Amino acid sequence: MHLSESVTTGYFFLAPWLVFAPVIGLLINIIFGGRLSEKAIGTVASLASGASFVVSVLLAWSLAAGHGAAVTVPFLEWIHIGDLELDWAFRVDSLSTTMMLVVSGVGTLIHIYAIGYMHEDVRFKHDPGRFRRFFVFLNLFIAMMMILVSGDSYLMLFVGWEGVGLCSFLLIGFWYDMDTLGRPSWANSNAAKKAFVTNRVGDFGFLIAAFLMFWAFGSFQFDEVFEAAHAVAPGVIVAITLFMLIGVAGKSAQIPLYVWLPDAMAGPTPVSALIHAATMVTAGVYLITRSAELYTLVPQAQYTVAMTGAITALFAATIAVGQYDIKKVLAYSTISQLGFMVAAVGMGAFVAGMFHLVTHAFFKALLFLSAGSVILGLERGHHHAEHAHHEKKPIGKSGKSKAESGHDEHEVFDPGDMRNMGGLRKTMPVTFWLYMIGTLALAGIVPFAGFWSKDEILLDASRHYPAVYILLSIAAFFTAFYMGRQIWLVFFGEPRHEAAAHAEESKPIITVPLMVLAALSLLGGALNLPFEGFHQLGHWLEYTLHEVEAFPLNLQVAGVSTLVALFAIFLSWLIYGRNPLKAGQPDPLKKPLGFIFTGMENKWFVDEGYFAVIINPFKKLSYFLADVVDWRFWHDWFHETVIAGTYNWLSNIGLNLYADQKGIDAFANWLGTATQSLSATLRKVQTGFVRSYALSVLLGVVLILGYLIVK
Amino acid sequence: MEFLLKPLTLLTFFPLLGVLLILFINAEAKNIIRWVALITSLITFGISLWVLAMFDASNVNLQLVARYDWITVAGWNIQYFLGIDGLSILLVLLTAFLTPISILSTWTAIEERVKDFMIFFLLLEVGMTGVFLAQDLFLFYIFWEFTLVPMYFLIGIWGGPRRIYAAIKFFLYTMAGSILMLLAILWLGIYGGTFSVPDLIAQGNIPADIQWWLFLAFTAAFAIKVPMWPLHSWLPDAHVEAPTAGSVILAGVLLKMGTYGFVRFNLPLFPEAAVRAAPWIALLATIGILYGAMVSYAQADVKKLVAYSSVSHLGFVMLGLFAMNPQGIAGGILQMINHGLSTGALFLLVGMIYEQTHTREIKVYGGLWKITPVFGSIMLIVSLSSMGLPGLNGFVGEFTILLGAFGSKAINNTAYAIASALGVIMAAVYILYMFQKMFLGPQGEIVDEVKKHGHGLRDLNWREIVTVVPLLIFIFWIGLYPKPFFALMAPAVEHLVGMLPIP
Amino acid sequence: MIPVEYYIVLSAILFAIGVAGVLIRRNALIIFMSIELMLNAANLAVVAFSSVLKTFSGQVFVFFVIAVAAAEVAVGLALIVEIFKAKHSIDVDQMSSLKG
Amino acid sequence: MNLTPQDYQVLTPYILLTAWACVLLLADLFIPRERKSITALLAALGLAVTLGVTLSQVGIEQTGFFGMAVLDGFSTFVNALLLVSGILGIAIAHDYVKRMGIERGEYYTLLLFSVSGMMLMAQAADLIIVFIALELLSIPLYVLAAFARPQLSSEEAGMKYFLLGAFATGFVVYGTALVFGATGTTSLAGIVAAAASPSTSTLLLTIGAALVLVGFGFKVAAVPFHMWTPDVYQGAPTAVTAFMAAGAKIAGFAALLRVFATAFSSLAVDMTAVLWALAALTMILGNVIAISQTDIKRMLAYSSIAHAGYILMAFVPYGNPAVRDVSIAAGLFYLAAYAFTNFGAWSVVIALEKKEEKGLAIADYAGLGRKHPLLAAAMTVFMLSLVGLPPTLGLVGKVYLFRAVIAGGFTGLAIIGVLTSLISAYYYLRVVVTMYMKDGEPETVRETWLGFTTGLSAIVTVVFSLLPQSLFAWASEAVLKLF
Repeated sequence: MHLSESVTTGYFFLAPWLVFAPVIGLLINIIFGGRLSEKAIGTVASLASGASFVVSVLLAWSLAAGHGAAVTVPFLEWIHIGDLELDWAFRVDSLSTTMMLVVSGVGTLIHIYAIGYMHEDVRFKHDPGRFRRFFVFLNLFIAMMMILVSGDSYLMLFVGWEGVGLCSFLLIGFWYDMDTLGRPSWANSNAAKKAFVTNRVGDFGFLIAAFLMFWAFGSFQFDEVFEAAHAVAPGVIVAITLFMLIGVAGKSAQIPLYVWLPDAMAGPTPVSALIHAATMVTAGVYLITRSAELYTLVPQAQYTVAMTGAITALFAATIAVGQYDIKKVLAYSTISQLGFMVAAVGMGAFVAGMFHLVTHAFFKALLFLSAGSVILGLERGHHHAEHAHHEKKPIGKSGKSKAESGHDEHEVFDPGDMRNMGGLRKTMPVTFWLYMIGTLALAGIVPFAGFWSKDEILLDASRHYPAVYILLSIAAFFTAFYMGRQIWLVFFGEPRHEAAAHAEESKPIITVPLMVLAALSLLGGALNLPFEGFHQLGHWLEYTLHEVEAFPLNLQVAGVSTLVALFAIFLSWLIYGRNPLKAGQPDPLKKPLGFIFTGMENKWFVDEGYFAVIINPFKKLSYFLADVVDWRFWHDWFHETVIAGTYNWLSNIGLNLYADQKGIDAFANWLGTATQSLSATLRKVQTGFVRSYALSVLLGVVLILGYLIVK
Repeated sequence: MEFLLKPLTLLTFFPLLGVLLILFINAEAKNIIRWVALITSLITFGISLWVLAMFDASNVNLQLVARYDWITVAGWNIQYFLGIDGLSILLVLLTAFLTPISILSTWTAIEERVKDFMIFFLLLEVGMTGVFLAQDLFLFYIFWEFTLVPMYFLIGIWGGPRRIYAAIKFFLYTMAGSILMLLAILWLGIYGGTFSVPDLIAQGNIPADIQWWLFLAFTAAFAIKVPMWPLHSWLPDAHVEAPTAGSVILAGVLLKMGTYGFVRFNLPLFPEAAVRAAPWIALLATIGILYGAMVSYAQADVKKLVAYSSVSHLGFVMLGLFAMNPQGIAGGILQMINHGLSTGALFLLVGMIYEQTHTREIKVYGGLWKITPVFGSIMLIVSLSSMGLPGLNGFVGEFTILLGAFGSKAINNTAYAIASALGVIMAAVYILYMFQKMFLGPQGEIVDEVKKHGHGLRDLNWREIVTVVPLLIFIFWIGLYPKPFFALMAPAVEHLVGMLPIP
Repeated sequence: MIPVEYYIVLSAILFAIGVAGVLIRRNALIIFMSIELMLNAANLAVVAFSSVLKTFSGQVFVFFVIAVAAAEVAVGLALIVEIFKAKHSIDVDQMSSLKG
Repeated sequence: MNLTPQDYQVLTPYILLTAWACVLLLADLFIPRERKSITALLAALGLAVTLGVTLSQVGIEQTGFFGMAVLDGFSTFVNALLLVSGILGIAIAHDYVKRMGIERGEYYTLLLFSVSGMMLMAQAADLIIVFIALELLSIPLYVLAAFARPQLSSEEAGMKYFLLGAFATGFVVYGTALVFGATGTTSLAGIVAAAASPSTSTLLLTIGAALVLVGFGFKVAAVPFHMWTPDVYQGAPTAVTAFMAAGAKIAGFAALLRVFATAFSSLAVDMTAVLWALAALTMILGNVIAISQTDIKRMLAYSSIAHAGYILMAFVPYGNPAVRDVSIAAGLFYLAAYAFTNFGAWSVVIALEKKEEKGLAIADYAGLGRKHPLLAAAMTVFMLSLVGLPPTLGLVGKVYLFRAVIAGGFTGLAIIGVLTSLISAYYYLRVVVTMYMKDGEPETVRETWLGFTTGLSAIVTVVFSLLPQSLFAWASEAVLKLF
């Protein structure tokens, strides 16, 4: 396939509206948002995102009608200088439309959910501008994500890549003046900054890859790059792909750059679902898939990618086991699942990776949003409990707002801590069932979506990469285990906190989108069933990826993975389900696993390690450079003492001692000792001023004559 | 009279008309003076747009030339020679653009000696425009040195507590470099028989060793002005002490005079020497990028932070210029504009908050976004532009520079570009640090402090918004659609690259 | 006839004595006399040269020098008198209020 | 041996001025004490008339009085400059002497005599005339320096100037004697002719030339012959100082130029090194010591020493025929630039000076920018000109000088030159800083002629920097006709 011909048929001309729709939405909200109601703001944003989805569907339809031939929709000439020609063009092919559909589809659902969530979230009701801000950011995110997936060149992809990083920063730090519990703190903004900076580290890798690409291939445009790639030394391509891997590690939270993602849970829950589970973090997977033609040229790079993914999958899964925060568990789970995807695309199983990307978007969004529903329920429960509490002893506290008095009197209540939950299946039945669907999908139980996609990955690994297969299988075991643990801790047993006891089910605006997602999680597997005649996603992506291996279901692999999952769930029941956790009781695994559990609990101290090895030294070096080197040494000492000091020294001689006087006197003294007979007389020079001036004249004469005669 | 009606002459000297007018206005009529200055600078900006309209980007030669013999006796061959081409047009526009903005920013910030201030400011504009337009080395030198004087007063009279120290330091440092350049200019004038830059370029054939010395002499002047590491020591002082408008112009335009000098003079006049020096300049630029970024991060004073960030940003510009390929040089020139816009805007914004709080210490701020949402949002955009976010102007410049440097045959070492790309990460570190500590997080102590003395912090008023919005427009414009900007300079840049004997 | 070198050497010695006098003596009057000595040393040299070279221009010069020196004396003495009136001393070392 | 009208034409301006001065000396006796302005006016008139005569002689080239005096472009240029200096010297002094209570008619007469001596110096073509001119210009200055008697500092200044001046004259005379001994003539043309003959004792000639150089070095305040300068400049009445700084320097350099460029051109190889060292030393020492000065008069004195160094640079390549013309023209131009700047700066000093040597500290200038913006602006222009920054004559002059020096191949000296101007920026700027950036309540006087001097100097300093063509042309033509 060469440069895609511009097709005039179909709805391709709509491609720019992928981006413009949300941009218009956010502009409306910026300009008129101050006068619109919360609902209106949310509706505008959701419509904008929905419009994007409609465009995506139309594009997909047009594409299918054109037999999947990729189409490039030129839009704007961007940077033209020398032989660098960068254009902003939209690329519509099966791969990008898949991403568009996921992003705008899941995105729209989350927009709708967020209208309810942001309204319900009583913790933050004091901020009247939150709706406008939130939906502006959310629309911006959709726009950026669309740029990312629809870009026709690596550079446009990078534009979106950084743009979503920005949105991630803005949304993680949405409650920027507090921590996750609503106390005034730097915590949330630190988390946001951490995400941005870590992403930038990854972007650095991407940038270098882009530079290499340009100087090796002379272009950033996908087709041109792939075409030129065959003629280039593999060493260069290895370098490109590995630098790209750094970018992937940053965006898709892989070792060693995953550390920002758990902290990103500081953002509102819809954000965690949309950005930090379903869409943005999968951009790395998309990037590798997009670069399939580069990666397949260099197996050594593929192997590195696969191993990175597999190790991340396992590593993050172990940490998830030791977490207490409902969203943190999901966060590590996301890292782990991203590891699965990266491993898959690393192995060359691009369809499997994309498949898992899609199903994961469904069920992880579902899980996060359900977790948000749980948190809201708990919040409401806490609210009720507080209320009741107050009614019992209303002594003079009535004047204070509840939130404030809550801070004053109690230890701060954490609605996300699973140790405060328990027994929620009774109080929040809808959420419970939705959560169950998500869990089963994630754990990989037949016939939920996760089963099919994960199985495809494992199958591919078992064929070509045994090490990856083993790692991923263990990771799958942990996945099922920590999800089981979560279910038991959250929904079963007895409430461990007043709030859990008073928890309340969420409203339909929250639960209805969840149901849609639940349905998708249940049925998403149908996208690419591993049976002859199916493999629809595979065929769809084949338009873009050319050679796609499609394996039939392998009962051995599928059986093993199902058994492993079931065993893990059983194990979790043994530990957490049979004897539900009591309030205040430590985790039952803590004792038997000892320091291992401590490690899991503390995320294997990776953050601390980074602080010790990178961040603190960087800070120290910064302060050293700024204070000691630049200021005290260079600014003060060198410029003040040496340069200005010399100045002053010279002038002081002038001031105090009269420079030429001193010079001449010194010279006179020297002359005096040199010629004994004259010394006595000449020393008297020092007594008289006019005469020393005359002496100066004489010295001049002597020197000049001396020079002229001697020469 | 024809001389006076040349567009470039008009553009350069029009502010003098404002100066004359102001001279006859009573010093107490502050508002009239402000309006006269503002309108003068706006008309100047209008003239610059007129010049732009007449400019033909596809022509690589000097255009709209105003060339008259000036001093042509006793072996002198000095000309009044103004001209504009793709290398300078953007900077000229930037100068004309930033001046009214800076004047507007002083509306309430400068209450003392408004008359003097405006006079100096307009004089400064004359000097700066002249620097970018002069095509005769002697004329250039006159404008170059002339800019020192008004800026010196702006810092020294309206600056902060250590203003005199800063002003003198600024003056002496920049002069220290430029006097060496003067000698080199004289040498060129003597041996080339002319001071006209195009003629000198056409003559060429300066022996390699002499080229090297001349190159160094010019570099001394420009490198101090830029300032390149390690000659940056005057910058934090000057920036911290200068009044807001002074900082804006200093960062926005005056520093560009240095980088512009490299493009206009060092590269075409001494091509062999420039190629020879490229790896060394690249080394210094890279050190400057990383060093500036690190040192910025450790600052407690927000103006100082921005000042050091300039060291880092201008390191990028230098790296691009000495990449000596179209990407690098065009990126470098565009980055000059970008830096002028974003750092100018940063200084403006910092000045706006300083006007209310009278402190530049970062740690007393915090949580301002909530109290002043408009201010916070604009600050965010400007910060992002400064750290090179795609879609905003900073990225376009930095990316093309790094791309150019990476594949540069003159530098011939990808390590510089890679190390400089690390600077992009560090930019995020220090900019986000600043933004977070001032605008995010819990409310800082300054909020209550200000409340004690009056109404508490207010958000931007209309005048302030009008001041920064033009900058924002360009920040977005260049970021989203830089093509017209590149188109203006591309032919000239490629012509310049063609002149360089790159191995 | 005495060779011209003798005159020259003598004039040089006289000149040196004059210079030394200026440097060593503190009395303004004596310093002034030393200066006169320097001038006259020059005169001597000129006259000597003039006689050797058989030209008159040198002698003209001497007359001028003598005349001008006289004028100088007039001014110089007046100054010295003024100073003496004010300070009751003509020690040049006491004239050192201006310095630095 | 008959004098023709042509001979008189050569010295017309000089004769006219001297005669005018003699008449004025007598006329002054009849002018009442409280109306000495008339004397000043008459003196200025004399200078102006002479200036007219001088300017009418532009283009005429003659020698007269048997080759002892010449009239050429060079002398016309210098004389015009000297006469303007004289007029400015009177303008600056007119109100000052009244204010300081030292108004006496002799002041103006002495000034006229001094100017006539300076003019003669520029026209001298014989060492005898040089000597006479030297004394004629010096003796009135000795008196003028002590003019503020019985104020002790003034008397001290006069005394020092007199003793050291006479001392230096001794060297000139002795040098002349040796030159005469070596060549058998005192005429400059004769010396050139004799120097070419192998029988001439080069050693004697060289020593003689060196001693003459010392005398001129003293007059122009070159290091190490400069030590009288700060004391005398400080002690003398400020108006005298201003005149002295400009006039004596111009005359000294004019003579130095003529004598060395014509008579001693054969010694160029040796002298170049000496002049190089003198120029370098003078620039360095003058500027460095100036940094520490707190008294404006002393500071300007050192500045004047430093500028002597810059002008000396123009003489360094005098033996190189290729650049000699340019460099001497540069020197002349710089002298003109310096003269105007100098008068301007001193006029501001006078505006601030009060009785009993008050108001002379640099600190006394605090707040001037606010209280008297025009005066401060003018002072800023002068300071910038002294540093050598645009838009002032100082820059153009320096550029001209450095160009000559570089063209002569003395890049090292040029580097010293620019570096020392950098140093000088520091102390000149301090004045500006004090005026604009420190608060104070300076008191100034408003005097018509003083203001005239300040304004004229400022305008000339700025305008001629932008339109230096005519002055350039004149200076270089002046030189072309010298040889």
